[in-house]
Amino acid sequence: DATLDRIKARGTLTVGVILSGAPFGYIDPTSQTQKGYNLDIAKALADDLGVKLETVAVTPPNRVQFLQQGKVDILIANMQYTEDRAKVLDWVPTPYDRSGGAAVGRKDSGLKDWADLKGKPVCVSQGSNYTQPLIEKYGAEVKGLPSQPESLLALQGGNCVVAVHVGATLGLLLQDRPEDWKDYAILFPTELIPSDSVIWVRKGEKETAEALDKTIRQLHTSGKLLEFAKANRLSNTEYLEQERKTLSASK
Amino acid sequence: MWDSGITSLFVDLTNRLGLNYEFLATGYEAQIWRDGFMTTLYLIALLIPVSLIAGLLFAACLTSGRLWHSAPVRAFVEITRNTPTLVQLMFSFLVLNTFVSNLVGGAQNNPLTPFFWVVAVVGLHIAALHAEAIRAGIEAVPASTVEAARGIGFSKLQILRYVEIPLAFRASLPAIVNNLINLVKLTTVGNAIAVSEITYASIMVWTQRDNVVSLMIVILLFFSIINLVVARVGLWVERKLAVPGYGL
Amino acid sequence: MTTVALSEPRKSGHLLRNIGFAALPAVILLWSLADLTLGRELVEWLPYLASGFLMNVVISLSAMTLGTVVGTIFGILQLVPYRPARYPVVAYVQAFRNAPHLVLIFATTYIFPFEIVVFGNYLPFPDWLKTVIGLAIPASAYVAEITRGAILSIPTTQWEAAKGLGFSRSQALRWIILPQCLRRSLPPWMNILASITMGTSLASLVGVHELLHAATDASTAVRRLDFTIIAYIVVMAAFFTLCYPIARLTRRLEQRFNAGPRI
Amino acid sequence: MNTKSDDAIVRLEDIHLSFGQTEVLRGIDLTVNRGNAVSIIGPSGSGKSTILRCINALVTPQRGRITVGGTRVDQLATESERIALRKRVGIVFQQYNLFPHLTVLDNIVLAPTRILGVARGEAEKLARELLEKVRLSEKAGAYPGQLSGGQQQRVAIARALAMKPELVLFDEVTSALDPETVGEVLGVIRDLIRDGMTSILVTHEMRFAEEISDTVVFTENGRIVDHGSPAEIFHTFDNPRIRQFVGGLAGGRGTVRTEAVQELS
Amino acid sequence: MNTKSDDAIVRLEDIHLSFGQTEVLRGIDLTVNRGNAVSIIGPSGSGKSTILRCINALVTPQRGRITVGGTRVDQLATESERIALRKRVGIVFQQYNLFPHLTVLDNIVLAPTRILGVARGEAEKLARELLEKVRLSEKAGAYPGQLSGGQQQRVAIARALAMKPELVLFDEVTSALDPETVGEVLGVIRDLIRDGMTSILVTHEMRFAEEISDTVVFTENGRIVDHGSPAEIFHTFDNPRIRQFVGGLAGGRGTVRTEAVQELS
Ligand SMILES: Nc1ncnc2c1ncn2[C@@H]1O[C@H](COP(=O)(O)OP(=O)(O)OP(=O)(O)O)[C@@H](O)[C@H]1O
Ligand SMILES: Nc1ncnc2c1ncn2[C@@H]1O[C@H](COP(=O)(O)OP(=O)(O)OP(=O)(O)O)[C@@H](O)[C@H]1O
Ligand SMILES: [Mg+2]
Ligand SMILES: [Mg+2]
Repeated sequence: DATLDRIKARGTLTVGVILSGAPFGYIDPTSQTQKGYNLDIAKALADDLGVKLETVAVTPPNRVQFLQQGKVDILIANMQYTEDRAKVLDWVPTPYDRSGGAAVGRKDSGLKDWADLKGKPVCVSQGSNYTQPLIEKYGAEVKGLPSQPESLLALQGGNCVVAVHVGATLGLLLQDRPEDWKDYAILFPTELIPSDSVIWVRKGEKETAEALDKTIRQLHTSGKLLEFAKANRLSNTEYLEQERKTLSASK
Repeated sequence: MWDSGITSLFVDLTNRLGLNYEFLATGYEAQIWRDGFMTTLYLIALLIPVSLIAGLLFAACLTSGRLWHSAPVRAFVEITRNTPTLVQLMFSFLVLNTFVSNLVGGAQNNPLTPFFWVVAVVGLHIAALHAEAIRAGIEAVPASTVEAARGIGFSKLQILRYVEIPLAFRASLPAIVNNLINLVKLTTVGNAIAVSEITYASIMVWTQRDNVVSLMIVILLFFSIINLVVARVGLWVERKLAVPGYGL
Repeated sequence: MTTVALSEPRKSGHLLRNIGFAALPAVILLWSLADLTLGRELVEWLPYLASGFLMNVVISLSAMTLGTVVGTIFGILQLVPYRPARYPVVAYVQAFRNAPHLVLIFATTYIFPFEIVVFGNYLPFPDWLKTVIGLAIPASAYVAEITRGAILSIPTTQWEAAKGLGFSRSQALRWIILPQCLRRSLPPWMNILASITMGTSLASLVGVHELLHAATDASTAVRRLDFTIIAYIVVMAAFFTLCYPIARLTRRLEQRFNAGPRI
Repeated sequence: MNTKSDDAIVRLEDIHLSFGQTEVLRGIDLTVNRGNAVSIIGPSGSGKSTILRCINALVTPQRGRITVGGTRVDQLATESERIALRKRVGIVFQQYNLFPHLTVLDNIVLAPTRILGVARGEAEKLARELLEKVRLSEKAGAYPGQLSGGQQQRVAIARALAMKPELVLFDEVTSALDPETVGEVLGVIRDLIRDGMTSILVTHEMRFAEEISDTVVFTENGRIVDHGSPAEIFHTFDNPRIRQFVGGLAGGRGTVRTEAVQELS
Repeated sequence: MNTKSDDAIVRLEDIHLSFGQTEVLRGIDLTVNRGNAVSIIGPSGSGKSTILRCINALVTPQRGRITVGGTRVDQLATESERIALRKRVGIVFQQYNLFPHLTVLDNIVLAPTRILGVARGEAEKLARELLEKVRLSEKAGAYPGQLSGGQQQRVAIARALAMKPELVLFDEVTSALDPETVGEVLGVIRDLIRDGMTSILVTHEMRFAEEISDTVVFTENGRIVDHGSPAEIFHTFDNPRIRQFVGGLAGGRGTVRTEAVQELS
């Protein structure tokens, strides 16, 4: 359909990626290029389609806009599958990761579970899909900051009891910068709405989704995804390993 | 506040114009959005007196003729006028606030909220502009009028209180009203630190619903009306204070 | 006596201003030297930040150019005697003079398409260009007001003299009135320039790669709290170094025009 | 009433003009012959400036005929026709009205180059000649703000002459000047008139009007109440009103001015 | 040099004052007795205003003694001491005296209520009496901008009197006025002096100085070059400089002013 034709006609695949931090997406200072797990997937998809890759940095507030306007062809932007999103967009059925939100907070905060957040200030990125469950399910008082660094600074400044972001990012952060974060920990054992990270396309672009789905499956079975994940130090690769097994088996 | 019947009628009617206000019929988004208006109004209502009082203080320091009063204010005025308010706000909220927390022995003791920081940064920024306007007004008071007051036996403070400030205020009123209009516009930067004013609330809504145009129309109208009111009130005060034969 | 009292702080104020000008860069330098690992990170990121700041300058200059051209025309239109031409312009100026810059930037970024079709060709319409328009709109409204005020402030005798020499209305405007407006409106125009330049940082909130956004990118990648802080100071220093001289120059011009014998 | 002659360059016949309710001109008849100088004197508000502005098509009368060198000024319909007329009729006002953003030279050169399309070099040559004539050669590069009132007024005259007009109108060109500089401006005008320039002057300088005019016209209340040679107007005093007017002025500032005038002659 | 008397209310002895490099007063000696009126005349820049400002402690001389009713003005150390002095010595300046944002009544009432702590009602009663004295009763509610220069100056005098000063200083109070309104202001001052008010006047109105002064002082270049009774100063002309000065003024605007003065007497 339209998108797939255009990608082929132009010879480029335009991917919206989010630079919310390692391991998914960030800027490498020395080469000043975008790096991360999402970027690796994007590259693999473009290679498979036989076109060049073009990436556009998106933010949670503008990513859906960009996709719907056609500024990007697909989104690989830490966007989990939700029913609300499925109403307005189409998606690639096979997920490339599964993740949920983790809450980082002070070790001495005494918070044990998501339910403890009731009435407490919680920092997220603006447009994060954790907003709705945090408000509606747990009754937290959500504060959306422009992006993750601001959210984390706000946490350290004491403006919220926890900051909720994608688990893998937080895990890696705490691991890499123990000095800055020695009083902090991932507080809850469970992840918030653990759901499948999928690639999103415009509504009605079924063919594009199917074409990409094939590639993603291949990446799973060939072990490429797992490889990318390891290269980018994704903390939790359980899902990927399992997916690789099931997909290989079904083949 | 909004009767559900009216809401759905409104949503229906606007839908026919191609506008999307469906979120008004739902739960937390509608709530956030409505609260956004109130927060903006509350911010403005708080900021106007704060900026005026701080502006007066700054102006007093600037015109005191004492270096240790005027120099810090001068420095502040220059910095606040020549760096983006957005950056000031993020810096204050994310950096200064942390210092404060450390000073008072932990974040839990820190009473300063994002709301406070918006009021502080925007308020002081506009106060700096007020101060410049008032200073210009004070300098425009004829030296001989001041000397006449001195000759009668007024003290420096009394001259400031009874002669210079009333005259300077009148002279600088148009500039002050202009600053207040800027103040109203500046409240929108609050969204960067999660103060749930109207733009923040709208971002929360449109990131989920792709109804930017619909929300934008309302926001633009909203600010136009507020600023119309501010300008009108300013004009009214100007007329009220107008003295025959003085100034414009 | 008052004059004697006034001249004193002015002299020391001058010194103070020049010290103040170097204060922010000095903080950055000292801190970087005190913590060399931080300094190294900063140096590594400086080219990236500079590329971001270039975007601020580009946006600001483009928006001012566009805003000045449109605003001057609108300022003139606000004074034409034909209502159908005047009223829409007056409405435009009033509406956008009062609209927050941020809202206009959001509006233009989200409402305009990402590309436009011209004779079947797809021309990209990048975000920074949308921001240019978002800032050019209020700039044009301010410039229109300045232009209108400046034209009105030219004594009617100048129009009369031009007419007496045989100039038509538009010739008089072009050769006699507007050149005089130029000097009068230069200081307020420069105030707008500064305000728009500072407004460019708002573009970070819609994801344009400008300085503040670059600083956020850097902070995200470095993941050091002290780096995030110093990045903010760098951002402030950059804007200050750009805007402060403009502000000083503006004030100098204002004083000269107020004191000067001509105009 | 007026001397009708074929050599007439300006002819006003029964001009009536009102601004809203106020009748400013109530039937003006006036003829000016080529090479002549006509002075208009009269009390303030009597319509002197308005007569000049009618001749230059800056205002249009409600009734009457105005002919300037064959053109029916009252019938000019479009702005461009009026502009064409103004190129032929120079006017100098009480407030010197120089363009403050241009040098003296540029003030003079602007109109010829922009309106007549004269080449810059040629226009400058003429401008320098005119500056010589008004004795301001050394001020070519100065800005109006750097000149005295009298100097500015002389530049304004040069600027009007640069369009090579057939006729120049002077509207109280010395009223806004300080007494010391009145003489120099009048001296310049005297030279121009002696060189044969056709001109109409509104002035309060009685001695000057007497000296240089071929005809003097006395206006009051929008009417020309008397006219004739300077000798008739200033020395016969048939009209008690004129006696009073001229006497009053002579007693007041007239004395000071006369000295200034004589100094230069 | 000065008549020393125990009734002296003001005594200046060898006052020297410089602003930066410029020596403005170079040894002034002056005595004013209670109930007397002293006029200071002299060319512009000769230090007349500065003398008044010294007496009122608005400036402090570098050398010399100033005594005002027992107070050593030159030795006042704090601003509050100087303010205490100023309550006893009224001063009226040439221009911009009144507070433009207050009505005439409020202008007069402000100082007594705010500085002396007089009750508002009482202060208003006094203010109305004073307005009567300066013949402006009907203007109590007007703003300064609505008054003529002469009326403003009379209000300024009333305002100075509202503090019930022992002494009033007038610094060229009529210099900024148009000729018509000079007379009314001088008339008010004349009445005050006839009622026994002690005053020092700097003025250019020679006839007026002659008429109302007990002593006239002529200053030049920061020195008092002559002093004496009006008759001595104005008619003897020992000093050729004074003759020239007084003659020059009388020939110019003096004539007009005199008429205005006489009109009111
Ligand atoms: N544009 C105008 N609109 C209304 N009234 C006008 C206008 N121009 C002139 N008048 C009135 O017309 C009358 C004559 O004006 P005019 O300027 O011709 O008088 P004048 O003889 O030149 O007086 P003066 O010696 O003061 O210049 C005056 O009463 C003036 O107020
Ligand atoms: N604050 C000041 N700083 C510097 N010089 C001053 C100041 N005030 C007055 N002077 C100078 O002192 C000299 C005397 O001034 P003063 O006002 O006493 O003269 P004056 O006799 O009142 O003149 P005038 O008749 O013009 O008012 C003048 O040369 C004046 O320039
Ligand atoms: Mg006239
Ligand atoms: Mg003086």
